[in-house]
Amino acid sequence: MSAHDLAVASAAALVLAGAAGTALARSATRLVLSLGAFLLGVALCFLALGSPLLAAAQVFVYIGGVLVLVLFALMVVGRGDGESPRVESRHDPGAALVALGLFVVLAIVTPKRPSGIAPPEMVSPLAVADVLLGSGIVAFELAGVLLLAALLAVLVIVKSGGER
Amino acid sequence: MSAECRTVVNVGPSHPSTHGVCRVLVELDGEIVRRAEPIIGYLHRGIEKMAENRSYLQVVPLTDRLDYVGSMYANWAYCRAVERLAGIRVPERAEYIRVIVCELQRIASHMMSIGSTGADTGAFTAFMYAFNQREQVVDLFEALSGSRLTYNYVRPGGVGADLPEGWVERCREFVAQHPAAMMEIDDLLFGNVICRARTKGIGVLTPHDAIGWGASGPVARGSGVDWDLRRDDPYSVYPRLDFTVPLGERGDCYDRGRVRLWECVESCRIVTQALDQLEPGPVQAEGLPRLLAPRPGDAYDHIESARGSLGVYLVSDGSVRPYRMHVRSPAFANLALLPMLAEGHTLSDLVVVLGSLDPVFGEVDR
Amino acid sequence: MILTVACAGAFALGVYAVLVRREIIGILAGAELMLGAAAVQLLVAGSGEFAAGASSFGLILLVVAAAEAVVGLALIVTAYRRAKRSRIEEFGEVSG
Amino acid sequence: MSFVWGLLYGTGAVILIAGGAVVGVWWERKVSARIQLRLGPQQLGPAGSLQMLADVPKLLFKEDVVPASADRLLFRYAPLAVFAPIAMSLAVIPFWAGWAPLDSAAGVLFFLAVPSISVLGILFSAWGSHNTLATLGGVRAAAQMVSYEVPRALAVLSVVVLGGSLQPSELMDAWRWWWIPVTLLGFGVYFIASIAEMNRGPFDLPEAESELVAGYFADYSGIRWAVFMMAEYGAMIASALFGAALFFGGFMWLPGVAGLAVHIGIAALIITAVMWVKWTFPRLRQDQLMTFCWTVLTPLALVQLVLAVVVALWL
Repeated sequence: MSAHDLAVASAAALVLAGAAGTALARSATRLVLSLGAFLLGVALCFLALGSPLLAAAQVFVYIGGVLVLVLFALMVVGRGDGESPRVESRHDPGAALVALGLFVVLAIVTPKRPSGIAPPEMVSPLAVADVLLGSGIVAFELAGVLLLAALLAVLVIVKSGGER
Repeated sequence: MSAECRTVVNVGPSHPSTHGVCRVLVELDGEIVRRAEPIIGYLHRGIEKMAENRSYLQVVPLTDRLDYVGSMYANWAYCRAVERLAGIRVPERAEYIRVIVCELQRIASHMMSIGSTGADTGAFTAFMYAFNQREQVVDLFEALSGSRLTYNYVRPGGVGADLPEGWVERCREFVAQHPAAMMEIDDLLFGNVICRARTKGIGVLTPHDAIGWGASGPVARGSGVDWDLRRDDPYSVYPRLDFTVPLGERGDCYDRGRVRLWECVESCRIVTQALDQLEPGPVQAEGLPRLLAPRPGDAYDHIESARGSLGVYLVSDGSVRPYRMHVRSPAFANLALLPMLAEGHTLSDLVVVLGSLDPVFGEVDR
Repeated sequence: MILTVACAGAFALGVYAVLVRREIIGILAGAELMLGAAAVQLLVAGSGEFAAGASSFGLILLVVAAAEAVVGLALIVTAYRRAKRSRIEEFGEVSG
Repeated sequence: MSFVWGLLYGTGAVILIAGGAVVGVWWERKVSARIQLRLGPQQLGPAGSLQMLADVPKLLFKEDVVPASADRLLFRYAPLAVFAPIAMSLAVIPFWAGWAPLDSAAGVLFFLAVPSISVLGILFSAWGSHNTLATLGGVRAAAQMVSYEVPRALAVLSVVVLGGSLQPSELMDAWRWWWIPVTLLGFGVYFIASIAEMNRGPFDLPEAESELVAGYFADYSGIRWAVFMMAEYGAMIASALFGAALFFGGFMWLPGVAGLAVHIGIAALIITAVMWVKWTFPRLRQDQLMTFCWTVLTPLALVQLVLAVVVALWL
């Protein structure tokens, strides 16, 4: 088992453990910690798959941004009694069955890469830029429009909430 | 909105910006103060009651502990009440010395207030500059009375001791450099764009409210209420001295701070004139008995302290101890404005508003 | 191989969280799980000659997911400020 | 092998930050004293330079108090979560021609991304303290640090546009002296936004001592408090070194060790300026802070970016 395999395995373990914690945790604290572990695991996966750009972006946007906002929202929503807010679940065998089935199907049908091959080539940010500004220009622009729409949506939501 | 999410925060009793031991119970909606209620009494020592068990002279050190940032004022207000009660005439030199020390005290007290405006907004350097000036005044007082905070200097019938040798020159030196230092602090603090943004339009007190709530001193004058006991109910030798009463326009924290600043400059003018007019002579009324026992009756007298109209009411039953003493504390009346002024501002502004009211809790709680 | 299985697991757990969570933040976290797992799987599938394309599309996925999360959080906080509740079934009663 | 190298690097970074914090605290005390008509420490060693030798053991031996109602897990490890990302961010700073400890293809992005994890640590400590003032400080920190990342990233991006690479070593190879006037505005934005990112005055609202006592670390004492302080000085050192390299060329002026000395010298000047600002300006209010970020700093950063793009295209 090479160092690369070890890195991939630990990233996968982090992803799985984080996901399990996020889905099952009872206290908001543990939920956020697990979500953080999951997001960090995803970033490590990106790194192991040869895309440091995507890994850094993942850390920047998710851990530094989205996760902070989740914590922020929890602090706003959960304060008052001061306790770490509970995040209740209504566990349901049907839902568990659906999820399990989905897992089996996904694990079978999704394309895999044979393990044990050499670490992939690093994808340089320049190559990504070529794709984004070349054949992917439409998607790139659409993403920009989407971000703008999201920004406006948030402003509208917050403003309409403030007036009442 | 019925279901606002409010957070209750205790600012104090032990908190860096309460300027003593006060607790402000604050209800916050996010950062916005919805209600701020000062809870006082943490420094209550029963000074008014203690005064009933001491001779008239022994009460003077108690009055030191009222406004511990400006002990001279409480000394003087109390002594004036005693003198009125017992019909004592104070020698002229003593009156001049009283005016000089009290104007110096105004500078010292305002330096504390202006410095803490800096500290409250996070500009600790302005605090240091202000305290540099305050220390020089305190040094002068130390040479005069032997102590740096509670002077016990103004006594019924005069002052505790004559000016020591060389004191007048030191005092002149101080008042000569002080206005320039004030300009520097003004530039450093109120000239700063962030400080202006933090104090302008914050905690606006209308002249109507200022009068209605019994505000006095720089707090009232910051709102443009032209009221100064030194001019409007002249006492001591103030009628012989030329000075102006600085006024604010908008009644916000900025104006209150600026009024204090200009009062310091005016105080320098007063001290210079008083030093010029100072004649040799006795500093204690002659023939005063060790134990004063005024005829039964009551007396009230007030002076303009650094915080406003400071009054002392005394009742005598003919014995050697006051039957009753009551202090009309300007800081107490000014502090009552806090809930009104802070509401709707942020938590950071609450601290600035509290600082601009310049409460001293020794005097508020008594 | 390992990554694919882990991603499938994370995705399924995300679906489960969305189905059973009652707190909106929990549901949002579940959606994040699905998106993250999908992004990793995208990179796994697109290795080799498509690597740059996969990375680019992963970046766009990241942007979309972040926008989704931010709008969701804004909704949560606003709804909470308005109604002081954050559990999903309580929103049936809110009007306007 | 890379594992050993990583361990070595990590130890080096911690030692560098700890040493830098010790020197930095002494220097800050001297600088602030000069600004405030004081003398500062002067008893221990020449000009009080050994004062920190007395202060460090004091911090180490202080009782490590954990409030009874605190979330122990979060409270205990939050300082590390604040410190570790900042130590990691030192890895991509180019100290030498063609060399940075971790010369990643996305190194510049790494430097912007990794320290933002420390916001999480701040939020954890605020939440874990179970203290209203700390929570307020944490909320302020979150809003502030997420916002100021935007102009900071944009400012750095203008240098990246000129250099055409996200890799620190390549970027420094491409560096030319005339970038300084072109990116001067960007440096201003970077400087201000970095001060906000490291929570120092006039942007120290999360720990504003006049209203929040000490904000998110109000309940900390001893070594855990010291870790927070080290994180603050670490952030200052990292930002200054990175800014000195990107905006002022760092080691490019002289070859070899002399170049490194120039790099550190420029960084020291930047750190001194940060202290100067802190001890001169009052603190902003939360709404003013956000308004300043979005209506002044971000547009300025965008102007700088456009300028850099125009220059890069014109070349």
